[in-house]
Amino acid sequence: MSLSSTDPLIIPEQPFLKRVFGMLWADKFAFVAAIFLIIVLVLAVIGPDWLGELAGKQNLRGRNLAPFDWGREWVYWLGADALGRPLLARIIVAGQNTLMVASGAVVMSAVVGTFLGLIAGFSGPRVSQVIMRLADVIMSFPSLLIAVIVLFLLGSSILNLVAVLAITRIPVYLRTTRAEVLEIKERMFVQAARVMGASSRRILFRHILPVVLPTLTTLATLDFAYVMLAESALSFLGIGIQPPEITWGLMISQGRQYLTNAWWLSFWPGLAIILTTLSLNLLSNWMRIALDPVQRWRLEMKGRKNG
Amino acid sequence: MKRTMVFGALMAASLTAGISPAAAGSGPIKIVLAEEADLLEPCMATRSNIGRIIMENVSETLTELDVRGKKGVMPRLAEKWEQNTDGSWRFHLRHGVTFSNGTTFDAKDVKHSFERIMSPKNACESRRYFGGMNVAINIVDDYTIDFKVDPAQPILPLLMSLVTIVPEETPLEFIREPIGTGPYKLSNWTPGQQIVLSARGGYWGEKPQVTQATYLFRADPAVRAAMVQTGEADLSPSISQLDATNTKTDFSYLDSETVYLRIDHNIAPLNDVRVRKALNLAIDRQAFVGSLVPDGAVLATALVPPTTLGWNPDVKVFPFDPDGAKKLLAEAKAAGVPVETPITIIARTANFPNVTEIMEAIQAQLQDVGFKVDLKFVEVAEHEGYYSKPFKEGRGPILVAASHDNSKGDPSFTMFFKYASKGTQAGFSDPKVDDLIQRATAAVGDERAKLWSQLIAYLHDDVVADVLLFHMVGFSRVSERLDFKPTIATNSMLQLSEIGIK
Amino acid sequence: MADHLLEVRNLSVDFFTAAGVVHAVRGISYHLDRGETLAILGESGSGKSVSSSAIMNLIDMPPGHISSGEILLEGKDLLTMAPNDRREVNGKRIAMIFQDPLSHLNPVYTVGWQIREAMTTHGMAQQEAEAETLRLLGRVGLPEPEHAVGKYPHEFSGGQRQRVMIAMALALRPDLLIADEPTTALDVTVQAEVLALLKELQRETGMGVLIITHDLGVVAEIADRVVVMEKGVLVESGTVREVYKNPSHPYTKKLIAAAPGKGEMHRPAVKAEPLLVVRDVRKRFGAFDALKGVSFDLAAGETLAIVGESGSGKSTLARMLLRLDEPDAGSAHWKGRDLFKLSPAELYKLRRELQMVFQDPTQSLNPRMTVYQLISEAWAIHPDILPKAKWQERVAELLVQVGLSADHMGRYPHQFSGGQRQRIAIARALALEPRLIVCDEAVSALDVSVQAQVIRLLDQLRRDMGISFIFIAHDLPVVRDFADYVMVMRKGEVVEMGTVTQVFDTPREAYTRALFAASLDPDPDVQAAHRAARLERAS
Amino acid sequence: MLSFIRKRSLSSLISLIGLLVLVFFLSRLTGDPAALFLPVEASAEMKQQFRELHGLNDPLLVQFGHYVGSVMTGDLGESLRKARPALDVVLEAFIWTLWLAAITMSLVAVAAIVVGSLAAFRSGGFFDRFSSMISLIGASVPDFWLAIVAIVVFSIQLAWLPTSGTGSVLHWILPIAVLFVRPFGIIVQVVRGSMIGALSSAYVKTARAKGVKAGPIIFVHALRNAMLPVITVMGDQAASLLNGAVIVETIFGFPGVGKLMIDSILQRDFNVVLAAILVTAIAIFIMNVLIDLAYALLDPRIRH
Repeated sequence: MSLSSTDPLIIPEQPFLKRVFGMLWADKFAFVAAIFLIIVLVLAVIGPDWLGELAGKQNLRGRNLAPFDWGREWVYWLGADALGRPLLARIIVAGQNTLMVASGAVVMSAVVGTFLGLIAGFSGPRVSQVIMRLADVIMSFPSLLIAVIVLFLLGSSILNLVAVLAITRIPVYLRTTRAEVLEIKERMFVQAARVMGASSRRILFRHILPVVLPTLTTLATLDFAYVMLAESALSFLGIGIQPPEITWGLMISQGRQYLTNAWWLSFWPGLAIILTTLSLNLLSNWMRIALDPVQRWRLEMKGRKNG
Repeated sequence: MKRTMVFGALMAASLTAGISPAAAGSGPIKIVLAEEADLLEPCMATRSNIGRIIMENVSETLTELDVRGKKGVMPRLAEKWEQNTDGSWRFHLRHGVTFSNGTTFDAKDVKHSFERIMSPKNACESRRYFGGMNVAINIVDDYTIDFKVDPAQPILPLLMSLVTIVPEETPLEFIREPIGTGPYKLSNWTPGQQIVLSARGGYWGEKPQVTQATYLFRADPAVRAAMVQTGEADLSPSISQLDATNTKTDFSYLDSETVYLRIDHNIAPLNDVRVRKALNLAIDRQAFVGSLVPDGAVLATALVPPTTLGWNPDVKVFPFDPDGAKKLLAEAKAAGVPVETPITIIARTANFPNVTEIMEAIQAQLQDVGFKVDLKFVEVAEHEGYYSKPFKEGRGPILVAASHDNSKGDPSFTMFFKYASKGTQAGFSDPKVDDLIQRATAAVGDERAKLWSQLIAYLHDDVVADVLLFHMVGFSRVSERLDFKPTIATNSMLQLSEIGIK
Repeated sequence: MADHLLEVRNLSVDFFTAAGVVHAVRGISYHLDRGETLAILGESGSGKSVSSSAIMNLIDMPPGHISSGEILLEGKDLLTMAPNDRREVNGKRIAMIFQDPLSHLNPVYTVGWQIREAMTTHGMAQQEAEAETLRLLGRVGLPEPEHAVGKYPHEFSGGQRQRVMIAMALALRPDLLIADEPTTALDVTVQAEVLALLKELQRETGMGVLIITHDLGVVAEIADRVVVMEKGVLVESGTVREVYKNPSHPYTKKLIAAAPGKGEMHRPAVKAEPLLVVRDVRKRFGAFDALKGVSFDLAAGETLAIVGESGSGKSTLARMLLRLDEPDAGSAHWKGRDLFKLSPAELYKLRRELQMVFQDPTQSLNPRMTVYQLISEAWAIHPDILPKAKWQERVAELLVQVGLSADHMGRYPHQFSGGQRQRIAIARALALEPRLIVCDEAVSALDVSVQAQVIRLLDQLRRDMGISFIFIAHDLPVVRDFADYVMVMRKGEVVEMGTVTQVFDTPREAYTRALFAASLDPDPDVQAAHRAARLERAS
Repeated sequence: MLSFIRKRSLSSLISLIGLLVLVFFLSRLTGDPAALFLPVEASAEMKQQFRELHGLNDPLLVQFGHYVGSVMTGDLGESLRKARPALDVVLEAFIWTLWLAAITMSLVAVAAIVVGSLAAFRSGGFFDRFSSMISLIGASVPDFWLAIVAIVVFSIQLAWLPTSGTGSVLHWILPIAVLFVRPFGIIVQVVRGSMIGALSSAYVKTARAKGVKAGPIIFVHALRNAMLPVITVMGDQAASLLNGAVIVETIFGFPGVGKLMIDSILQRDFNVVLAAILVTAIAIFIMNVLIDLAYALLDPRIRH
């Protein structure tokens, strides 16, 4: 008895970008989040080239410079770290590594996990068993321990870090995808595709995957926070990213000992993590709706009304 | 049901712990340490996390190094000693000493203790001080014992300050309940939580003021400092410089850790002395002191601290001279030395306070004069792989940032390992160095001091063996109810009997 | 004037939805007295359930909004009552039963608990409620009430669950019972029983019954008066007979005309060479015998209707013909080759010739694909049918063929009504140019008027293109106008098979006759006669 | 039920064996414990002797054979560092972890369910926005940072709670509070999502039609139905707590298994690492079985 089926809707198709913008405008939180993320992304791309030198410029006489000294150069507005390097510049420069590690790990684990999950959900019991046992092994392997062992074996580099963080997160995607696939593959439209003679690959990637995708997107954005924090925890244990490379997690970990004398050292990078994850979450909530043709109208309506 | 019982027990424990007797002049204390003792094995007491707890508290040694005054090696379980004509050493043991298990201390215990250390059935680490020596032990009578060492060891009495004495019944394998002649005995050990030492009756020496010491373990320095501040502990031998803000409770002390960059002379461009000198000139050591390195730290001219025999006051710290460094580099370059080759600094995470910042700063300073420097942080095991021989084939030019601890008053514990051709951490091989080390090790008295001085100067000025940085300063926080000043030995040993209660 | 038991006056309810504000009901008024049964008749989207939701305070606000009107229960306006008083009315004075009892019963509590709760919520003591629960379960005809109270909803059959719902609703002897499509998901025979029970209970308690339905047959069977709704407006009201015999509004006329089972029956030509020969198909699911040996023949251009209630095995049979399930035994020869023994590659080729249209187009169309993608996927899978350049053109043709327009191509399924969606599903099946289409309850979920349209469409396709159909349904009248042959199934076996005239005019088996007797006729007079006959048989 | 547990045990056993084999070889590839047990000045002979003593000179496969052999007899070997049975070391630490995890998860469960349910009940409302903002922020704060701030505030500034260690009930408050934050943030979101679904379901409509009050509708009708996904996520969170809260244990000096595990791998104390993994894996297995039982308890449709 859904009311939306009363009349066929005629929604004039707008150019893609305009539509996206309209839908974003409709959700102010998501709009702000998107703008913030774009800024973060842009800074992450240009940051090291733009400010790399400045971020590394030491000044032992200006150690732990307090923030909000508007009289100084803008890069010092958030204060300076233990070597007198401008925190704002460092946060901008660190953004690149942070986002690279986090998105690298999230994308890698999501792709591998989803792929294995699709296979496990769709193939026979034997293959599924093997994959699920593999997931169990990783799941019951404490993630920090995997990280330590692998980083000891392979050495601590950004790539290895990405790999380690990805490995520990694979089961999450794997199990979610598999559970969803088991449910979705019984749905009528999948049966309909089979009746048409669609191959398993087609059914998996054209029919099942798009339905699972929103859930995975949400999961991935949540994981983004997790991965940034895990990276930070590894830095705390001294096995994460190693200086002179910087990430937000490493900055927090390094600034932690100054917490009582110079809170800003660990506070600003912490804030950067929080704001980024918050924005990602807001945006993913928006995306769930925007990606779903059934729900999309909510945003399009508001977008038009407001815009 | 079970849960309430456990909680009940916890409550009860906390209540009793909360009440501390106010008896002036004596009483229990709590000490918070950074690293838990995983063993309380006497023959491992030369390892600092173990030694800090049991060395001279539970397990005593024949001799003891005076670190507060300048008295040198002092008697402990040995009342006196002399060198026999054949070069062997005779120790006269103290009478009337008993172990905490009631048995009487005599020469057989000493012999057993020594043999136990040397036994291949365990992994006693004190053995390392007797590497390459043949020791024959002869019990003269119950309270007299001869050590004949080949080659002759002029500093055997000092070495004996590292040999903890256990009863002769002690098995060769590691034990978990140390029995010793010290003023304390182990009364409780809850792994992961605490170790409790209690003063025991029947100790041969003066009765200490501390009746009981509870050792707690917290990895985070801020937490350790906070615990003394809140009264949860009375003493933390090591806190962070940053937390040492209260002049009434926080004391700095030269902690015998010397920080340096070990240069691998085998690989170009580090095989060139101009380059090594340039490294030294490029670093503004003084700028670190009071910023990343605490005030009170001493710029190092040798790998051993100034309290060590033969330390050479004439050797001067390299000045901060970036132009000089650039010039030297230019010279070297003109002579065909590949100074452009990137040099890697290998440092160990959490090796010493502010290690990351210090290394980042050094990297920047070296880069300022034209070096290409990479910085790589590794964990303990990997660091050890870079630091000790055999070195990896195909390695590039490497500087290993390391910290070396010699609080024992004699350079012999340092020089052979770090500089002799066969030394496990030596980055070069120089016949003159080898010769000086050999002669100094065998020498005694002023001759010994002179040779060591000579070696130190030669290493610093001529070989430019490494980039010596600082003799570090540690900070301790001592509750105002205690009367205690940390010393250079506090890192490896914390004698409860030296702690007074106000 | 004495107050009516229930009077709805000038009620308007709006919803904020996709298309902006939808006026779900606009200024409707009706009333109901004790002992009376009023039916609200309408198709999906007519707003027929909205007023009852408003009565029960079940409208979520927002997105809902009551913009005008009052709902008087014995003269007191429910809409202006304090929330707590309003809540006290629910369950105690007005109770409600719903269409799909499985989802409307809480799956994780026993039915006993749920019935008890209806009473304890309104202050009855636990023990008293327990005793009353047993009595109620017995009263609604559930076997072994003592045993039943401890069971969970999923352990009952559909009809039994609706009985539980009724017991729960009647627990506090309400003055008014609202029944929202109470029998829609039930088999015809069960439907008749449930409606009879409702009538009986109404006689016993004297309550007013407000029944909401899309089915003229239900109205004819149970209601005294009827109001007809279309697009939120009340278009006609009167006694059931008046409205049926003498509809004044064109919509009502259309609705009555669309009721199935009145047209000319097919008279199939002489049996042609069979296209599909099915022999002795068997299937077990665990201990359950789903199919116990089914055989039939089907020729080109013929329609075979398979009729049976739930559990008869009709859908299992369809799924096996399309190899969605594997049979345990038997054969199905398609143009001489056994479908059950085809290799995957052979099967892939054969898929073009055998297609299926599913019951619920909402579920059988991938919600994330546009109409164009949905239909053209057929050619993506079988690229030799049509070059990509021609897809657009052909999709447009197909859409027109099934009665939609070409510019619907870029839209998503949810933007269409149920009937339109089913047309899309049919267009998709046609894209492969099949020889046989299996329709599994393809019109069951559709409104009557739409049902008629879709069946006309199928019939036309058969005539124009010579496609054969296997048409699966649970309701006999639906297949009457369309089938050449009818096969009645029950519990995995074929009960009766014959041409449509044979089965409809001279049913041989008792079960077939029972099915006919249970299916409701939209004509209240015919239905009254049926009822009388049934009562006679029962006594 | 029994046969179900048996089947589960078997498949878990396979995973467990796989895990142990993996850890055995991987950890041994990370380096030589002798170099870490002995000081840098120790001679090659001493290191050799140490390896000899602990059988580390044998080829890896031989070592593995020995290990399997002794595990079969229930002996998980001795800790290299602590000179005592590895299993004792691990069990001692695990008890603490178990308590910490159990108490934290219980509190998280109660709090997350209440907050998540209320947020779902008025979804989109102020409380909903507020609680999801707070829980998200909570879930994105590094725990070591939180731990130190908590100590500074509650132990030093306010002097309400002891800084660290064990001993009284008070000692548990800060570690639990710090551990609480992240799982709470995650589970609140899951509860909220699941409850929104449950609250819009048909049976809730029935309950409203019966006149049931809001409280019972949320916490009796909807909650039990919404619990299945919540329990799954709670299981995952509990598992990661059982694997040890390394950082919280390190900072608060809590003698749990997480720190033990990391310390042991840092020191290459392989037997302890393996024993720790074995013990936690078994605990997690038991927990998973309990979760399955909880499923069946909550939802009669799952009971067979």
